[in-house]
This record gives sequence, C-alpha cells and structure tokens, in this order.
Amino acid sequence: MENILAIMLSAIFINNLVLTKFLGLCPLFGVSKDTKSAMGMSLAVIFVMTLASASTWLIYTYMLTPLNIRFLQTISFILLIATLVQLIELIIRKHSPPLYRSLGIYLPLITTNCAIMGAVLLSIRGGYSFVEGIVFGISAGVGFGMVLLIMSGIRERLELSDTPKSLEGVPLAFITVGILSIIFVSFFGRIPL
Amino acid sequence: MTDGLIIDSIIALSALGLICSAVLVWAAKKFAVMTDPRVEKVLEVLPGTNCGACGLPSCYEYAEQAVGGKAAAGLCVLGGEEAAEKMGNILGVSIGEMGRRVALLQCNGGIRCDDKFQYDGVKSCRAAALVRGSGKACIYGCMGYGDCMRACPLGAISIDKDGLPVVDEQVCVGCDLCVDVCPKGILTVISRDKKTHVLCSSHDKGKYVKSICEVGCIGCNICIKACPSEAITIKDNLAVIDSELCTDCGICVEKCPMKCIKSKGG
Amino acid sequence: MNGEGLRHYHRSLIFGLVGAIISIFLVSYYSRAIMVVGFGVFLIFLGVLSSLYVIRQCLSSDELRGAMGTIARFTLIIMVATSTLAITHEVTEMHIAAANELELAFSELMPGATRFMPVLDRDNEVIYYEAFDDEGMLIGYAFVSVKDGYAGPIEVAGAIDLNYRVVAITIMRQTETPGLGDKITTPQFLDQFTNVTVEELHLSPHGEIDAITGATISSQAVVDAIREKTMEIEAMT
Amino acid sequence: MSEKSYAHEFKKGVLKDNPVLCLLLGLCPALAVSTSIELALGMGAAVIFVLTASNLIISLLRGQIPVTVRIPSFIVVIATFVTVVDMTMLAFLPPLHRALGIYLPLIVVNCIVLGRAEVFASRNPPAISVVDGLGMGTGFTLALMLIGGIRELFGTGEIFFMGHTLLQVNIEPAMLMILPPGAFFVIGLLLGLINLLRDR
Repeated sequence: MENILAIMLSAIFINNLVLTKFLGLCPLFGVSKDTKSAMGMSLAVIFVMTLASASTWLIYTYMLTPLNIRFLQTISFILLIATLVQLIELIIRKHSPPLYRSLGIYLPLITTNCAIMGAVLLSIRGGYSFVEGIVFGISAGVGFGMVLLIMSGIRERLELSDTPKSLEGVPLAFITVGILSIIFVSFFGRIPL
Repeated sequence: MTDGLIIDSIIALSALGLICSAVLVWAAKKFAVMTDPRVEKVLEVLPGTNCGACGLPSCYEYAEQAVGGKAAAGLCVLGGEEAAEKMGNILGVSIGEMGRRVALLQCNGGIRCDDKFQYDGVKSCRAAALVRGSGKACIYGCMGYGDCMRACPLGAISIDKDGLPVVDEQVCVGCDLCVDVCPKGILTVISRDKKTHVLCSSHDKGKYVKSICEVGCIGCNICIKACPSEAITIKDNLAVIDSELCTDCGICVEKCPMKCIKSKGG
Repeated sequence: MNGEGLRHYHRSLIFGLVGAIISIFLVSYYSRAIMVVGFGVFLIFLGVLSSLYVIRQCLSSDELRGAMGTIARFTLIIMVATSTLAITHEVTEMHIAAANELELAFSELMPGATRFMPVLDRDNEVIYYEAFDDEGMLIGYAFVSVKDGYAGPIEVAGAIDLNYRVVAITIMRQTETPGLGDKITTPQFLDQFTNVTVEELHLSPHGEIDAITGATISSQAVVDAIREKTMEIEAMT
Repeated sequence: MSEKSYAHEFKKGVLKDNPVLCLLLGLCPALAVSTSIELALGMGAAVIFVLTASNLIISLLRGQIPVTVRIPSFIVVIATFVTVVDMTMLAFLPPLHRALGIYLPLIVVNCIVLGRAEVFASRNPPAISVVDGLGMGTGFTLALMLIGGIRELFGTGEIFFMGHTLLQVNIEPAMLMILPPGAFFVIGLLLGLINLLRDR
C-alpha cells in the first residue's frame, strides 16, 4: 500500500512530469490562457493517461514480453494511444455534445502530447505492476493538471500587469514556469542551490 | 537469424494494427455526427496537430469558430499563409485584398477630450473600465490604453499620437476579436462600402458634451435637416446614420458644426 | 457492384497484394522458411476479411469497399513497417547483446547485486558500475578493465565490496597463448583474488597472488588491471 | 503548389519559422536534452533523420493513406523511423543512447515531426517535403545547440565537445542552469531577445 502512496506523491510533486521531466509543454503554453480551458484540458489528460497506462501495460506484458519483441514497444504504444484518443473523441462527440464541448475538444490535442507517451514509458521502465501503473497514470495526470491550473491562474493576472514589451506572452510564461519548477524541485526534491 | 522472431513481430503488430483500424473504421461509421461540411473542408487545410498556437485548444474548435465567423481566418501559425489563404477562399473571407467587413472606432476624442481626474492605475482598458474609466470627462469615449491593439491577432490596430486606435484597413479581416475586448463597446465591425460614420457614441446632453470635447456630437439636428435622404435620426442625444438609406453624399459632413461626422477616404 | 466501387475494390486489392509480396520477399530474404511466412501473411488477410464481416452489419456494400480498402492499406503499412523494424533489430542485435553480456557477468561475480548503475565520466563513458541489492542498498562496485597481456589485450571484469576488497573476478576476453597464458581463466588462478585488499594485489612475494609458471606477463596484466581500477574507484568514492 | 525554390524552403525552416524559437513547437525534448552541445547535436541529428525520412515516405504515400486512419498511419511511419534510430544508436553509440534516455522515443510525439508531416508532407511532392524536413530539422538542431551551449557554459563553466574543451570561462558554475529551471529561463529570455530584435 505505501508503495502506491510513494508513487502518487512522487508523480505529483517530486518529479512532476511537467516541471522536472519537461513533458507536455506544448499544450501547457497553448491552452493555459484561461482557467476554464485549463480545467477541461487537465481532466481530459487525466482520463486518457489512466486508460493509456492500463492498456499499454496489458499490451506490454501479454504481447510484447512473451514474444520478446520489446523493440516494437514505441510503435505499438503510440499506435494504441492514437487509436484510443480518436475512439474516445468519436464516442464523446456522439453521445454527449455538452461534455464534448467542455472536455472533448482537448482530446485530439492529447495524441501529440508528450506527457501521455512519457508517462507510459516511465511506468513501463519503472517496472510498475498493473495497479501501480494506473496509479502512476492518474497521479501524473493530476500533477500535469495542477501545474496547468496554477499556470493559467498566473497568466490571467499577467495579462493585466504591464510587462516589458518584448517579454509579453509566452517568454514571460516560460520564466514563470521556471520559477515554478524551482519551487517544485527545491521544495520537494533536493536541489543544491 | 531467429526468423521465428520476425514472423512473430509481424503477425503481432499486424494484428494490433488490424484491430485498431477496424475499430476506428467501425467507430467512424457508428458515431458519425452531422457537421457543417465547410468545417470538414477547413479542417483539411489545417495541420491538425492541435498545437494550440492560435489560442484555441484544437484545430476542430478553430475550424468550427472560423466557419461560425467567431474566429479570424489567418490565425493558424503552423499553417502559415497557405492555410490562411485556403481558409479565406472556403469561408469567403479573403485575407489578402479587401475583406467585406472592417472594424470602425465610433469615437474621435482622444486628446481632444478633457480629463476630469488623473488616473495612474493599470494601463489597460479592461482594468480602467472596472474603476470608472481613464479619467476622461466623457464616460462613453475611448480611453486609448490599447486592449484592442493587443487583442488583434493580425496587428491591424495601432494607437496614434491623439491616443486613439487606428484600424489599418488593408490588414483587418473583420474578425471582431477587438469588438469583444473593448469594455466601452465603441468598436464595431461594419461593411467596407459604407463611407459616412458618426465618430461619437456619447449620449450626454449637448451642452455637457460641448464643454468637455471639441469633436463630440451635441445632438443639434443640423445634420438631420441637411440630409437629403433623411438617413439620420437622433437617438438619446446621439446622431445615428441608417446605412441602408445613406447615399454617402457627404452634405452632413460639411454641415456638422462639431466635425464629428467623417466620411472615410477611398 | 457498380463500376466505380469495383475499380476502387480492385485498386485496393492489387495494392494490398503487391505490398504483401514485398514484405514476404523482405522477410524471406532473412528467413528460409517461405512456407511459414506465406502461411503467416495468409492468416493476416483472413483476419482482415473476418473483421470486415463483423463490421458488415452497419455498413452498406460500397462503404464496405471503402472500409476494406482502409483497413487493408493501414495493416499493410504496418506490415511493411514491422518487417523493416524486425530486420534492423536482427542487424543491431549482435551489438546490443554485447552490452547485456556484461550485465550477466557482473551478476555472477556479485550474486547479491540485482541492479548495476553505470557511473559516467564527462562524455558519458562508463568508469565503473555501482552494485545495488534488491532493497536498493549499495553493496559494492563492479568494473571492466583492459590491460595488454602477452599476446594481446586481456579484458577483466571484477567486483569489489564497499571497503575495496575483491569479491571475485573473471576474464571476459583474452588471446593469450593456449596452454600457457590462457591459464589465467582457470578458477585456481582467479579464486586467489577473492577478498584480497588493494595493498596485497601484487604477484608474490610482494603480494598474495602467485603467478602462473611461465605466464608471468599475463598474470601481471590481470593483477595490474584489477589493482589500478580498484585504486581509481577508491579515489573516486 | 507554385514551384518554391528549394533554398527558400530550407531557409524558411531555419530562420523564418524556426520550430523551437518562432513556432514554439517541439519544446519537450528541446529543454530536456539541451544540457550540453554534444547532447543537443545528438538529439538534433536524430530529429533531422526522422523528420526527413518520414516526410519523404509520407509524401510518397500521400495518395494511398486512407482518411479515417490518417493520423495513426502518419504516426506509424514516424514511429518506425524513430525505432530504427533508437536501435542503431543503442547498438553503435550506447553512451549517447543512455544520455538521451526516454527523450529518444519521445521524438514520435514531437509536435514538429507530426506537424510537418500533416501540414507539408501530406500535401506536397516528395522533393520539396524532404527539403522542408531538412530545413525544419536543422532549425531545430541549431536552436537546441544554442540553448545547450548557453546552459553548458553557465552550468559547468566550460564547453566540452567531442573530448576536448572548446571554451573555458572561469565563473563559479551555476548548477541551476543544468537543472530544469535553468532551461525554462534560458528559453524565456531567448524568446524575449528575439521579439526585441524582431521589433527593432
């Protein structure tokens, strides 16, 4: 049990996917203009990451390892994730347009999202069991969502403050994320500052 | 050569590919949703990487908003000009030469409007509007802090020396992003072929307007009497030109004592 | 079937067959068993037809053509992709195997260690490995060291514990003269090194290790390889 | 497609819409791997190979790729080349492979590769697509090496390239530069600088 807790804590805080592993930056800067879209995005990421880590674990243990064709790991994982995302998007678009309005439009964004593939690879390389893999997926998604929400909150305030002309917009966002990652890395990790 | 390994890998992955494509084809058929055909066509042109650079979370969303007229055609960074051109043709809004719609500022005050108090809060229209305005005596007029300038994705708006936003008609595609941003609501998108406009939105009494602004509309009715096609009416102390009736003859422009009715060149 | 559907159907079928033949050729070049490969590919096409039958209900006939075309082409792209990958795997496998052979050797030297983490120098070359047991505790260091023996370089793999005593060593590669120099691979010679400290790592009479008669150069090479590496590790940790 | 000159395509990739610095795409590997010039070059070379090869194949196949499975088939092509690079690097350059770690397979989800495949390769003849891939790849590599150089110089006080020291600066090395926060600061300030130059 305590192993699960350790995984959860480390995935959300200590080696948070976005701040220490640089995964999922494109959507972070693309979508974090306002908190509403950031919320939609993080929910979608958590949902897909859990499904992805579960299905890739199954494929890895029951198809790749017995046939020991582990070198096909990258191609099969990304194929699975792309199909999964497209399938979920179609289902949500058909069955609940309101949910699709708020959540679904971010789903296609997730196929090219490094965070999903990164989390899956990390959990496979970490040698997690099925349950640990899913917990890692959820907590990595929550970690990503948390950073996204913090960022969107900050960026909304940044809009109002007057910033140097050339640093407007994304460069300033980078610097804020830099400060954020100092907090995360040094507060939880042990950064020899 | 462990040929067994090669066969296994081919069969395994082909099976996976088979299942994935079969599921997707089946799902595409089963969950088909009727959408505006133009959205599909626009989606064809867009890169489909949903990178979010246009500020919208996904290409599908951007295509929908562009077709619905809520988003400008040229916003796709990754697609560059070719995507913008093609989108323009599909949506009938052309980017390069004159589009059918362009933005217009209905205020000509700027430095010609006196200040009532000194405001040194955040230099943004949205923030100033929260307080009470930018210290200008006229509460309807433009504060000139350039929210519209920042909101315009194509950089068509710039603030001139009089502290008023100027719309560059060559660049503007009438996407009305600036209209949503302006807290005073004095930016409107009108069709390009209408020339004569009242550059004021103040509903104050004429006497007050005269005392605070050199170019405000004082509701003196001279233009109404002068207009041959009765296109002008006074609504709540402000002259309003009815674009259907107006023939751009320009008589009201000369007659207006305050010079706040302007006819655009070109 | 109407004209257009028919042509579409034929086009995707021909495209499918041509692609299948290419991948069979690619694969059979590497594996003699044509029959097995033929059977494998036939199996896949059977799969294509059966899954289409499942979709049959909700698709009208010409959509079926489209669907079959799509699935055939997609599976074909995957088949060609996998065959190229499988072949590159074969080509690169020999080199990769060399890397994990080392891993196996270390685990024999230090049965207690389950994980070996490489310590890299500035440009990512391995200096030595830190050995961890299954609880993740550091229990010693393992290394590979090469010294020139009598007839060529001798590659020695060794493991030392935390206070730099030799746990065990083994010879990975050597080209010493058979019957003479290659005696360094015999247990009699190798077992002398077990729990010998750095100071005693010399040929007798100065140290604990008795050289093999007539192969002093090879024995000296092995002893030097172990001693220098251990001192290097001692300096670094 | 008007016959664009190849030089124009190449220059566009490197300067006008340099993927990392202007289009802000492919940031994940750019920050993670740019701790030194050598590493940045390794990553850049891999990306150039994958980008050019997949652009070529995708533009060759652009007629045949079915619409419903468009993105998955692009991804399969890209993943094949990434795995080829992964395997060859593991076999012949193990230290570089060990240093790149999980960011090598992550080239598959790199926004540039899939982006260029979608926007360019699937709509243009092969020759132009290859040049575009090369241009984008070189742009990516140069940007990465620039960031890597800055981070290495400040992080360790010297630039160490292929075994010998190119530049020695006797400042007290700021460990922060090598760690993740440094990467964000360097890119942020670099983008600011570019905006400044572009406005001038």
